[in-house]
Amino acid sequence: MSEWTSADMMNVAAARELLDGDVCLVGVGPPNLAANLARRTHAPNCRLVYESGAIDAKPKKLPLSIGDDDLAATAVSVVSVPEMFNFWVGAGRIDVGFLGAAQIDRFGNINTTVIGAHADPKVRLPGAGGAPEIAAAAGRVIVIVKQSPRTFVERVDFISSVGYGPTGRERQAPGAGPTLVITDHGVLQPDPDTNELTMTRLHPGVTAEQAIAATGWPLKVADSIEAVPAPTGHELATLRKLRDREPFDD
Amino acid sequence: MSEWTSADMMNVAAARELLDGDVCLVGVGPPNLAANLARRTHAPNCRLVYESGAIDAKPKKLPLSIGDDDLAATAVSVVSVPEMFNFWVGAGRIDVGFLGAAQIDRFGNINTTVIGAHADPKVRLPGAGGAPEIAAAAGRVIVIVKQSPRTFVERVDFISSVGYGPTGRERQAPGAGPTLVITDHGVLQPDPDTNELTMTRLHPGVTAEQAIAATGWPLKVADSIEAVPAPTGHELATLRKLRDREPFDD
Amino acid sequence: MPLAEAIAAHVHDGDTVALEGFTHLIPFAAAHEIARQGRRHLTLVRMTPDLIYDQLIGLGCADEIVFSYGGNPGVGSLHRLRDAVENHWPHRLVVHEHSHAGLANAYSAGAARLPFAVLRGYRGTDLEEQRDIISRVTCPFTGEELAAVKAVNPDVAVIHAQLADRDGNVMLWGITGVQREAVLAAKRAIVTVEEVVDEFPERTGAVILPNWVLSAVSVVPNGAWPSYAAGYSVRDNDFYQQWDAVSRDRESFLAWAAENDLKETSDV
Amino acid sequence: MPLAEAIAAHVHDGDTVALEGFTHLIPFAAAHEIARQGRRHLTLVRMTPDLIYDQLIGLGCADEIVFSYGGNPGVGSLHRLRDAVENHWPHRLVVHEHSHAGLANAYSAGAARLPFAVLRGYRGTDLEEQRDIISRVTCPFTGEELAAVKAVNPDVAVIHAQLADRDGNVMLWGITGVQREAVLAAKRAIVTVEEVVDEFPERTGAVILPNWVLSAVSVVPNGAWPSYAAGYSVRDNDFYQQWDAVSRDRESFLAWAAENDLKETSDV
Repeated sequence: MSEWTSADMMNVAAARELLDGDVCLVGVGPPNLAANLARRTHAPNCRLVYESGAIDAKPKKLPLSIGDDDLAATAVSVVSVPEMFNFWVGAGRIDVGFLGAAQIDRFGNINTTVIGAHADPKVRLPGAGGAPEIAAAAGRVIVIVKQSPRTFVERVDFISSVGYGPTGRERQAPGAGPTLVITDHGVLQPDPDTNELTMTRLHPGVTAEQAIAATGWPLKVADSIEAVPAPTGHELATLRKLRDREPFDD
Repeated sequence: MSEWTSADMMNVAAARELLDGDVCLVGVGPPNLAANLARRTHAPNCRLVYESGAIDAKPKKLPLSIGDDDLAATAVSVVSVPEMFNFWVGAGRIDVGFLGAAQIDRFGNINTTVIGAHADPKVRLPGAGGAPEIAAAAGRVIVIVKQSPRTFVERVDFISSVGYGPTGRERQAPGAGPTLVITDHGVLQPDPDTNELTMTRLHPGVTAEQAIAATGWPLKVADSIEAVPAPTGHELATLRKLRDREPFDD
Repeated sequence: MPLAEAIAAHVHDGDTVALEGFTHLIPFAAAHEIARQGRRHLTLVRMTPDLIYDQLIGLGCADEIVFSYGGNPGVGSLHRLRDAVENHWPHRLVVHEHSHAGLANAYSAGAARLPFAVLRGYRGTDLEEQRDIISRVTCPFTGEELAAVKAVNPDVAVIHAQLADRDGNVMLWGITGVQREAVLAAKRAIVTVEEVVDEFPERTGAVILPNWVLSAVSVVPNGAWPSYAAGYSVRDNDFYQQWDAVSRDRESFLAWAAENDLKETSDV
Repeated sequence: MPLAEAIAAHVHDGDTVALEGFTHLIPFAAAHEIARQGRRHLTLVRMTPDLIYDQLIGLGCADEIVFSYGGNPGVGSLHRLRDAVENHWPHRLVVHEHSHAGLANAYSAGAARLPFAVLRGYRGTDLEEQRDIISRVTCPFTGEELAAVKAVNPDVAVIHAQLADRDGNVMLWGITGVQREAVLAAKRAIVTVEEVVDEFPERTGAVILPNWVLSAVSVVPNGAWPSYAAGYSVRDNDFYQQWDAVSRDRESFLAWAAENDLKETSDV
């Protein structure tokens, strides 16, 4: 068996959530890795859509960015950015949106904009990009983010992309919202009644206590916690091949 | 000298109004003939735009319709119909719009929709097509229409495309409106003060009395009426070649 | 999928149907199949009704029409459309009427699943009196008043294209009109194509529609006859000219329909 | 037209400038020429500021920025952008911030000369607090409330493309982002191209911009370095990685600027 890190486990767990045939909006970073891993393992017919305009792209190796030539060259169709957001994302044609976060609160609201005040921030983060509309309109949203008290906060400084709203009750959007938050510790899911993110699965070797310690609010843990299977050899080999940007033959 | 009809004179007079370099929105019928005649005579660099999406088309022979293959094949760019109307017509990128009319009133308002009530018309005409927005947004509008009391009416049954409004004072649009109405009798222009269409030019052999008799309102005739020069041999030969759909060599 | 199956599966009585193709790639074969199957009470949406809707209206398939220019392009009137509106033959036809800019934007709004679109248009025209489909909105930044059109979301869109690939993706080029917007605005979409290829050629200005936004793709060579299909056939202008005479008279129209196996479906 | 002349003629101090290219075909050479000519007090508009605006901001060219995602894609932060916003170095930078959907629609509205655009977006986010650029409108047909964004109409748009023809028409392909909308939204437009050809090749997905919507076309091979130019060059990823270190520190940034003949223009 190969060795693996908690980041590997996070990416593998995220990849597993993509179903074969899903239309998946892929962003930069871990989402890019997870979506391509899914396509190269159990979900060969998932359709990768990049907000740069590439629809059903079949990259031969992991794209460096959403502007990679490989995306346009292998896509079924390449559309303009306005068309992507109006006719594809906004129109609800995305089954799954993968998002990252700099901060996330207990109701799945995401901050990627600023720490501090917007007009005069302590830390200027990259900004929202395509996330607000993906968060609103995708059939389901999967957040991939490492768990730490600095990231998992009681209240985000700025809502860049809405989860279930400040008290969990304000979501007004066509999609189901952040149905899964996949971390390096395990998986959180919104409570069916309150929408509060609750730890429902733990990665191998991670305890509930560790997850609680990595969370900036009093984390609820499900009564029956699921154990996440460790990455398989095939998953790890594929993940490494992607990370090394080796081309696949196809 | 060749013989020519009053319809020939109308088309030639319309063609002459197109300046070299003008961006011209071309519709079916006489506008198509006039615009192509201009391009084949004095305005070789005018840019023909068809609402079907062809920008700067250079048809080798007269297009049968705005869907002719030749238009797409010879255009600098072909855009979708929404883009044509939003980014080109609506945005004010058209210098000259040629329009036809089933009825036109003394303030240049055009009816191509119905005679009678809209819900239960006596005569159902084709409808507005691209004209309302061309009439509003083109830098100047040239109406080409044969003059008769049935067509030149005191009040149109339905305003499909606005000229200067019901009393000549209601126009709220970026373009200058119908600056010229070219008929088989001559040319009408809006009075600078009242916007009432006034006969300012007469085609060879046409008298002011004839024009007045062909108009359904008490037609004003300019104090100094201009005589329109007869079609030249070159204009007539080119017009016939277009009408016979003979290809030009270029 | 054979065209007859595609129409049977996806076009139902009472549906709102958009057969699009702006003067080029008009899906005539699919329209005839709709008539052949006797579909009724349709709301027909199309920027330029053309001969294709003149035929369906004359056959009694349509109760309502949404359009922006209803002529026989380069020839004259659509006599069946006129007979339906002016004389209610074969029955009454309810008219919802736009400008091209308005209907194009209504499709675009539909494709984006927005309830309306904003445009510079209609101001000063009597088309604005149709307040159920044309209204106004005020810009929240400048206070300027602009036209608004209600989105169009057909139950089914039908288009003709040049090519499909083996996966059922579709490519069309030349004048591509409003077909992409119509397909994306519709709940279901049927495409007839000239042929199937292993790989799409490079084509500037081509529109590609991914298979997963399409319900059925049928190979129907010449499916746009008598209109154009760039790269395959030009308009059969004689047919367009002759249609004027054929359609002018109810009896000659019905004789044409019988010859072409198209039944008159109105019960009025 | 030589690039230096094009910039001198069309980019002025105080202008609102949009250098577009969504991760691909980023007009770096044109940006450097703007810096070289010492332009100041610019309002920079761009969906993804990327290294190109990190450089202009660090050099003090910009007073304001309009954007939707400001990271070094695949690498991390834009340190000059952060230093300007967090520490006002070299001077204060006013931020106007959209989502991608919002800014893309703001350009589209600008290209249509509409004062605003409607979209499904922003609902529930704090971005909505910027009421001067993000507001709401109510659908006149359904009563639904939707987001509205103020149109963006730059004084000048600058893009890089693959080809121009001898008439000065421009062709770009691959990921074409929001370049067409940015050019059509702007009062003036400058294009740098890889090369000039007699005739454009067939290219699926290509955008063609007619010469009469462009103010200047300059031949600048490799004008998008270190970003991608599909068919010509791939991203110089080493540069993107190294930029993180170069830009992290004011002195190393100024040293890089001096080496590249780019003057710091701030007087603060």
